[in-house]
Amino acid sequence: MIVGKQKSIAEIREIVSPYKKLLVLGCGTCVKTCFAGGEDEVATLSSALRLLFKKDGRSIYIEELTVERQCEDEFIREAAVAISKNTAVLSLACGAGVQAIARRFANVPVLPGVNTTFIGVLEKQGLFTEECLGCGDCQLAVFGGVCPVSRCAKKLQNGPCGGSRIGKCEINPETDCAWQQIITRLTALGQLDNLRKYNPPKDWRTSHAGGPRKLVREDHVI
Amino acid sequence: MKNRKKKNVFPETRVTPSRFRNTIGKYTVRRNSRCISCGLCAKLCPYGVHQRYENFNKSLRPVEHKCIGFACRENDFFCIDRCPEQALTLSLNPILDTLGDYRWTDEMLIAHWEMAETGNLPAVDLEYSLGNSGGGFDKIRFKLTETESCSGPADEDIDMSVLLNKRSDGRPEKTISMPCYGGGMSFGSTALNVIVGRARAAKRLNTLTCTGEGGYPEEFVPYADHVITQVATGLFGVREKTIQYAPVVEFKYAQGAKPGLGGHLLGDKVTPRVAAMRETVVGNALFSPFPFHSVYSVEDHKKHVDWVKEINPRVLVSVKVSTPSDVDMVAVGSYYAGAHIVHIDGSYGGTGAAPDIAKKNIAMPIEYAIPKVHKFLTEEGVRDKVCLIASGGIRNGMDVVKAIALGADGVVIGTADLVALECVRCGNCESGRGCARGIATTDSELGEMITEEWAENRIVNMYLAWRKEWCMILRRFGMKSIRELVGRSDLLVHLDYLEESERIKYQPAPNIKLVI
Amino acid sequence: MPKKYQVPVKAAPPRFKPIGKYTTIEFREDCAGSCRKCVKKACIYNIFKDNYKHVAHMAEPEYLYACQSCFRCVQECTRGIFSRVINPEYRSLGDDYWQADVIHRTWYQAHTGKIPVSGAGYRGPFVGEGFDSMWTDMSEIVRPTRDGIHGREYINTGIELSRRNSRLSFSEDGSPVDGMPPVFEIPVPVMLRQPKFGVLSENVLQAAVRAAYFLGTMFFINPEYYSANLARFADCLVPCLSKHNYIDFLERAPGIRMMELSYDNESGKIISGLRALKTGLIISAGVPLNSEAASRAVELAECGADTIHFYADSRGRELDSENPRFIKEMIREVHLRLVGKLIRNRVNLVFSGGIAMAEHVAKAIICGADGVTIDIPLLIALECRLCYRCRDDKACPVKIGDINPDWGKQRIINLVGAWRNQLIEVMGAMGIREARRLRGEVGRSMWFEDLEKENFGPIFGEKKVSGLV
Amino acid sequence: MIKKIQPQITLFYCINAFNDRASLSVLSGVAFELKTVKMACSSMVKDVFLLRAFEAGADAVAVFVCPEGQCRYVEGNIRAKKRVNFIKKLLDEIGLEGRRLSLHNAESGDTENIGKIFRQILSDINDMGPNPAK
Amino acid sequence: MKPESPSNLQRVLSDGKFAVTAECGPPRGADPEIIRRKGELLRGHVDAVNVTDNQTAIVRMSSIAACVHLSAMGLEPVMQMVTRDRNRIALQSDILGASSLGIRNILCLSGDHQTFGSQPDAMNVFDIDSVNLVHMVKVMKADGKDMSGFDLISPPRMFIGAAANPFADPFEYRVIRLAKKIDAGADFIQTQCVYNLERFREWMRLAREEGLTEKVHILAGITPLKSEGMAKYMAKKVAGMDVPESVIKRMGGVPKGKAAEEGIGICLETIAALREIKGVHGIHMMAIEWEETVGRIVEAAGLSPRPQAA
Repeated sequence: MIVGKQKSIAEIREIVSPYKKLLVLGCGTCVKTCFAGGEDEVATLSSALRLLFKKDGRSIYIEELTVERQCEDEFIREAAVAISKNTAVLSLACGAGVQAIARRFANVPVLPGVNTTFIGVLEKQGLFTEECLGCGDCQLAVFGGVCPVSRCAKKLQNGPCGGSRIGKCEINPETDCAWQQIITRLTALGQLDNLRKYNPPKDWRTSHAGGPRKLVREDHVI
Repeated sequence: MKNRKKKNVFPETRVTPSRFRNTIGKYTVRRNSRCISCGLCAKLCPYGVHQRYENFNKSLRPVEHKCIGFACRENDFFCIDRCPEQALTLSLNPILDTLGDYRWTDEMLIAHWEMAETGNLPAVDLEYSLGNSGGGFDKIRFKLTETESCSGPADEDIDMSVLLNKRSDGRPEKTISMPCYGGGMSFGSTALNVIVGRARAAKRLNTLTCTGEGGYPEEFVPYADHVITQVATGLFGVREKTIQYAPVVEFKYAQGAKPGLGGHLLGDKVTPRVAAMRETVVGNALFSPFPFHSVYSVEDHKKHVDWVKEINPRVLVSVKVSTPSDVDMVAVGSYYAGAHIVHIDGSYGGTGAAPDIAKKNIAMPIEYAIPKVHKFLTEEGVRDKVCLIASGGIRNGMDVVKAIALGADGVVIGTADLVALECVRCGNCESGRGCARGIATTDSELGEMITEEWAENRIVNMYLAWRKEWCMILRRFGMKSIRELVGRSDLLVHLDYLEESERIKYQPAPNIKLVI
Repeated sequence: MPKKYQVPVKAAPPRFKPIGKYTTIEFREDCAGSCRKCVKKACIYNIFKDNYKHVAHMAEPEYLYACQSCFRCVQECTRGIFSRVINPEYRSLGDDYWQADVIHRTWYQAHTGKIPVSGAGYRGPFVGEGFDSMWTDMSEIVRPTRDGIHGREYINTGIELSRRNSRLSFSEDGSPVDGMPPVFEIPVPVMLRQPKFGVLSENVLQAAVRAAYFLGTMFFINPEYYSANLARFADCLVPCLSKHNYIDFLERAPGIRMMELSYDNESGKIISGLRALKTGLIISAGVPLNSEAASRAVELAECGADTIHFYADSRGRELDSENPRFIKEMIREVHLRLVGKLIRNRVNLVFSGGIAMAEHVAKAIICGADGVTIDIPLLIALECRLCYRCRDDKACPVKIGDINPDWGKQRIINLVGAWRNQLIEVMGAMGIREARRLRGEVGRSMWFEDLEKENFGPIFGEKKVSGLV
Repeated sequence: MIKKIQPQITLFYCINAFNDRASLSVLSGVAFELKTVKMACSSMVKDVFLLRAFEAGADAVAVFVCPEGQCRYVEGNIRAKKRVNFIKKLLDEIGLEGRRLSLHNAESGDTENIGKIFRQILSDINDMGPNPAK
Repeated sequence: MKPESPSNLQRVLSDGKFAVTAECGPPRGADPEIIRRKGELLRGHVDAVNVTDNQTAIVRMSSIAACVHLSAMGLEPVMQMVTRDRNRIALQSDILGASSLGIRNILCLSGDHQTFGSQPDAMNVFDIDSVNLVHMVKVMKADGKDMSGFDLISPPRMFIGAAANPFADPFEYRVIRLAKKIDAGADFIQTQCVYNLERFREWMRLAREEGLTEKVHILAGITPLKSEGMAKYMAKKVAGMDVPESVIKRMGGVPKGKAAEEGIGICLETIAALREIKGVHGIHMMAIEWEETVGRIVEAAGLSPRPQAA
C-alpha cells in the first residue's frame, strides 16, 4: 500500500489559510490503513483546524467527507456535491489522489494534507516499512524476494557495501541491511549462487528516470 | 428386534470448528507487541490456544475459547509465566457481560459451542448445566449418592432409546436412539441449510426432526424417515404426499413461546421459494390463524387424527400443545383421541419471533407441566400407553434428564440445536434481513453462511457430548437405560425444599445480576 | 355492525438518540479498517457507517450505542480488534423496578406503536417479585376470534367508570324507583394521570391531555395545572380535588364529566351531597393504597362512589407501611373484600402506581381491578430517562419541556395502542373477549406459589425457603 | 458588570476506574462547570472526542483511567494514554497548550486524590486562562 | 605521455614487489597548495597516492583535479571514483577525461552515503554500483567501448582498483563479493583498515582457497591511531570498521602524550604481520589528516626506499 503521513498542523494551516470554506476529504484505502487520511483522521484534523482558527479569531467552515478512493472516478464523483459547496479541498489522500481530484475539478484549489512517503507494508503495529520503489523492472526473483532497490541505501545490485554490520545498514543501526536479508534468505532457499552472478547496470528507463510513466493496456482500450 | 439393534447407534465425532475467525471464550489471552514469535507458547499449550502455521513465522491470535484460564497456573506449561518476553496476558473475557441471559448464561452458550465443536464436554471450567434463572431446572438437582460410582456399564452399553408408539395399535413400534428429537423450525423462518443439516443430524443420530409449519422442502426427502411433518394451523405445504413421507405427523395446536398465537412470518422472509412452498405471495407477511379452524372440541381433534392415520397407515401421531392450567386434561384428551405422542411445550421455549408479553407471561413453565401431566396420565392409568414428550426451555443435557426424571419420556430440543450452530441468542431473528449469523434467515446472502454438513456435524457433536453427561447420571443410579429414569422424581431434589445443611452440599446455581 | 375501536398508531421517531444497550470497543490502532473483509462495512445493521455519519455532528459518543449484539464484528474482524460492552448510561438507566429494558421497550412502543417482538426464548428470571410471580392462562381451542390476529377488533377492552346498580327497584305502578344511573364507559382500561415529577410544561400537559382525549380515556389532572387552554378537552379531564376546593373548581371548569375527590372521613357525606347536586357527574374517590384501603373501599362503595382510585407508590407498593405489600396483593385484598361484602359490582376499582408494562394491566385486571392509571410511562413515552434531575431543578437531558404537543400526543397514543394490543394478545390466548370478563379471573391465571405447591410439593415435600428466591 | 466566567472542565471516565460521581462532591464550593462522559472503557475515547470537548468550550479535559495493568480490556488504558499524548502534542501545535488535557489513574472512593486532581486542573486553567478557542 | 605506458603501481605490483599506497584527501577549498603540500609529505615513501572523491560525502576539490596537481609534481595518483554522485554518463566522461590527463589508476567505489556527510539532504545517484563501475572501466579499457557499445576512438588506460571490507558482514559473503569484483575486472584491491588481524587472515585464507589471490593484488588498509578516543570513535561510529577491544585498551593503556607513538607501534606490528600473509601484495596507508606520519611508518617498516619509476 501507499504509506503517507499527515502534514504538520502548522503547514496545513499555512496552505488552507486563504480559504473560508474548506472540504477535508479523506480517502478510505491506503492512507486510511496507515492512519493518515481515513474517516478518523479527517474528523480529528477538522476538529483541530476548527479549534486553531477559532483560537485565532477567524471563522472557517469545515466540511468532512471520506470517499472510498480518491484515485477512481466512481468514488471521486461522490465528493462532487461537497466540493462544489466549498472554496477549497484539503485532500488527505496520497499525491495521486490529490492530483486526481485536482484534475477532475478544474476550478477548485486542491491542497495536500498528507505527505506521501512510500510504498510499503505494515510490518507490525505502528511500524510501516518501505518495500518497493516502483522501479518498473522487478528482479525480486534473483534477490530472493528482498528488494535491494528500495531497501538498500545505495541500491546496490551486486552485494552489500562495506558498511553492513551484524545485519544492520550503515546509515541507520535500526535499519536492516537488505543484503544481509537477501543472503540469509537465499542461503535458506539454497540459491546463494544467484549472487555469484554479475548483475549488469540496471535499466532505469522503467523508473522515474523515464519521466512520468504511463501504463497502457491495449487490450483494455476500445 | 431390528430396533433393538439400532438403539446404541453411536455416530463418530467430526471435529467441526467455528465458522468465525475469532472465537469467544471465557478467558481472553492477549499477545502484545513484545512478542518475538519464538513459538514457545505454541509448543507448551496442550489445549491448542497458541497455534502456528508451519511455514509462517508470526504468531497467530490465540484461540481463546480453548484456554482453561487461571487454573492453568499450576501447570508447568502455563504460557503466561513461561513467555520469555512477558508478552502474554490472561484475563477473564469482559465480553461475557454482554453475552447470554438469565436462562442461557454466557458460560452455557460457550460450553455448547465447544461441545458442538469437539463432541466432548468442555475442559474449560464452564457452568453449562445450570442457568441463572433462579427457579425450575436451575434449582433442581439429582440427589447425591453415597459413592460417585465410575464403574458400571460403558457408554455404548447404555440404552438411550425411547419408544414412541406405546399403544400397541399395530402401527410401527418406532424408537429413536436418544431421548430427544428436533423441534419444528419452518422452512422460511430458518435457513434451508440449517434445517436440512438438522435432518441429516437426525439421521445420523437415529432420531427425528420436524418440519415446522412451513411445508416440506424436497431437500428433506432423502431423510424422510427422520422428518416429522408438522400440521399447524396455517396448513402451509401440507399435502397428502408429505403426510405419507412422514414416520410421525405432529399436530401443532400451540407453541409454548407464543401460546394462543399462530405462526408469524414477516414479509421479508417470504422469498419466492418460501412463497411457492406456502402457496402465497412473495413479500407478504404470513399470520397463521389460531387455533385450527376446524377444531372446536376433542371430537373434532379426533377427526383430524383419524384423517392422518387414514392417509398414512404407518404414521404415528404427535399432538403438540402448550401448557395452560388444564394441560393435564388436554394431554389425556389427546391420548383418547388417538395420539401416540403427547408433546407439551412450556412457556419459556424458543421461537423465531413472538411478542415479548407472550414469551414471558402466558402459560406455565415446563417444569410444572411435566409432573402435572405425568401424574394425571398415571392416575388415569394410561401413562404406559402414551409417549410423553416435553419441550420449551429445555436447554442442556442435564435439563433433558431432569425433565425425564420429572416424568417425560423424552424431550424436544430447538434452541440448543441453534446454539450448536453458534446462535448468540441476540433475539433479532425476525428483524431486518433476519439473523445476522445466518441461522434464522432466508436472506440470499446470510442464508448461505452455513453449510448442511457443518450444521449436521455440529449438532451431532453436541448430542454426543450430552450423551456422555446422561451416561454419567444413569451410571450414578445404576441404570442401564434411560427408560428406567422416567418419572423417577424421587431422585431429584429442589434446593428450596432442602434444609440449609443439606442444601450446601449441592452446587449452587449461578446468581448474577445481569443488565437486561 | 358498530364501528370498532382501534388505536391508529403511526411512527413518532425520538428526538434524541435513545440510550442503546451495546456497543463495541475497538482497538483501532490495530487496524485502520480498510480491509476488504472489513466487518465495519459488512455490519448488517449498518451501525458503523451510521456512526461515521454522526461523528461529524455529535459532541457526545451516544450514537455509538446502536449495536444489535450479533457479535459478528467481534468474531469476524480479521484483526480481532473488537470487544463488546454495555453502555454505562444504560447500566444506570432506571432502577430495579423501572428497569432499563422496560424503559427501552416503552420508548420503542411510543416510537412505533408496535408491540415488542423478539426471537429466541424468554431470557429473564424464572420468577420474580410482584407481577412476575404469576402467569396467565391460555386455551388450546377456545378463542374469542377464530382468525389469528385478524378479527381482533371484536375483542372489547372497554370498561365502565360509572356506578352500577345491582338491581332495579320498581314502585307499585311499575316505574323504576331510581332513575337509570348514567353509564360511562371508556374503551381502554388504561387511564392517564399527571405525573408527580417531571417537566410538566404546557406542551407536555397538552400532549397528554390530547392523547387521552383522542383515545377516549381519562386524564387525572392536578387542578393547579388546569387552564383555559384545556377547557376544550374537558370531556377527558378528571380533576383531583379535595373537600376544600371542589366547589370552586367545578364552577370554574365547565364541561367536566368526572371528578376525583381525595379521601377523608367526610368523603362519604360529600359524595352523597354531590350526587344530588350534580347528577350525571361521575365521582371517583382518590384513596391511598394502605392497610385501610379495603375497608375504605367498602365504605365508599356503600356511600355511592362510582369509582375508587387507589394510589400505590411509584413502584407499586403499599403506602405507610414498613413492610409494604405489592399492588398485586393489594388489589386482591380490596377486590375480595368487596366481593365478600357482595358489593363488588357497585363500584369500579382503578389502581395506580407501579404499572410499567402492558402485562401489568392484564395482571392487575385479573387480580380484580377494573382499570389502571399510568403516569411514569407517559413521561418515558416522551423520552424521559428517569434521571430525576428535574427534581433538583436541573436541565432535562432530553428537553421534555420543549416538545411539540402533537408529537407527544402521538407518542402517548402509540404507547397506549401497543399496550392495548398486548392486552388483546393475552385475552386472545385466554379465550376472553371482554376486558370486563377478565376482572378477577384468577382462575385463569397461575401463581408461582400455587404451581410450586401443586406440582413440586408431591415431589420435593415442603418448601423450606420462603419467598421467591 | 462583568460576569465572572466559570471554568469548564470535561471529564471522560472509565466506569471501571471511577464511577462515583458522589466523590466529586469534595469539590463543592469550588466554582466550575463539570461535564462528564462515562465510558465502559477508557479506550473508547477517540482522538476526535477529546478535541470536540474543547470545541464545545471546555477549558480543560481530564481522562480518568484504570491503573496500569488493571484494565478489564487488558490494554484499554494504555491506548487511552497514547491517544491523550497524541492529542496533547496536537494541542501544543495548535497553540492551545497540551496541558489542558490530562490523564489520571483514578480509583473509586479516593476522594482526596480526586480533589487534588481537580484543584491542579483548576489552578492550571487559572495559569493558562480560558480556552482561547471558545 | 605515452598512452601504452602502464602505471607505476601496476608495475610495482606486477614485479612482485610489496607495494605501498597512501591516501590523500583533497582540501575543502580551491587552493592547490594544500594538496601539493600533502603530496610533498608522501613523496618518495609511496608508489601511488589515492585521491578521495568527496570522501564521507563532504564537498572537496574534485578528485580528478587533485590527481592532476599531484601528477604534475611527479607523484602517481590513484583516482577514486564513487557512484554516489554521478550517473553512468558522467562517470564514463570523467574516466575519459582523467585518462586524457594522464591518470592511470582508478579505484572504483560506491561511496559513503550522503547521510554521513555535510549535506544529508542531497539526492544521491547510485545509478550503477561499484561492481558495475569496475566492469564498465574494464570494458572501456579492454574492448574500447563505452557502455552503449560505441567504439571509443581511444580507450582509457586504467589500472582498475576496487575496495573490499573483510570486516563487514555477512562475512561468508565477503569473499564471494571479492570474486565478483575480480571477475568484473578489478586489477587490485584495497581493503578497509586492518586492526583485527585474525579476521583478516581468515578472509585471506578464504580468498586464497578460491584462488583469488592469484588473480588480483590485495593491498591491506592501514590507519595509524592517534588516540584512544580515535580508536573508540572508529570502532563505534565508522561504518564497516572493526577495531578490537584489545587495540582500544592498548591505546588507552599509555599516557596521553604517548598515544600517537603507540598507534604507530601498532601499525608497524600490523604491517609486519601482513607481510607474512600469503597473497598480501602491499599496504594502503590511510593516515587521516596525518600524512606526515606515513613516511615515518614506511621507513620504520623497512619498506623504504620505494622502487623508482622506470
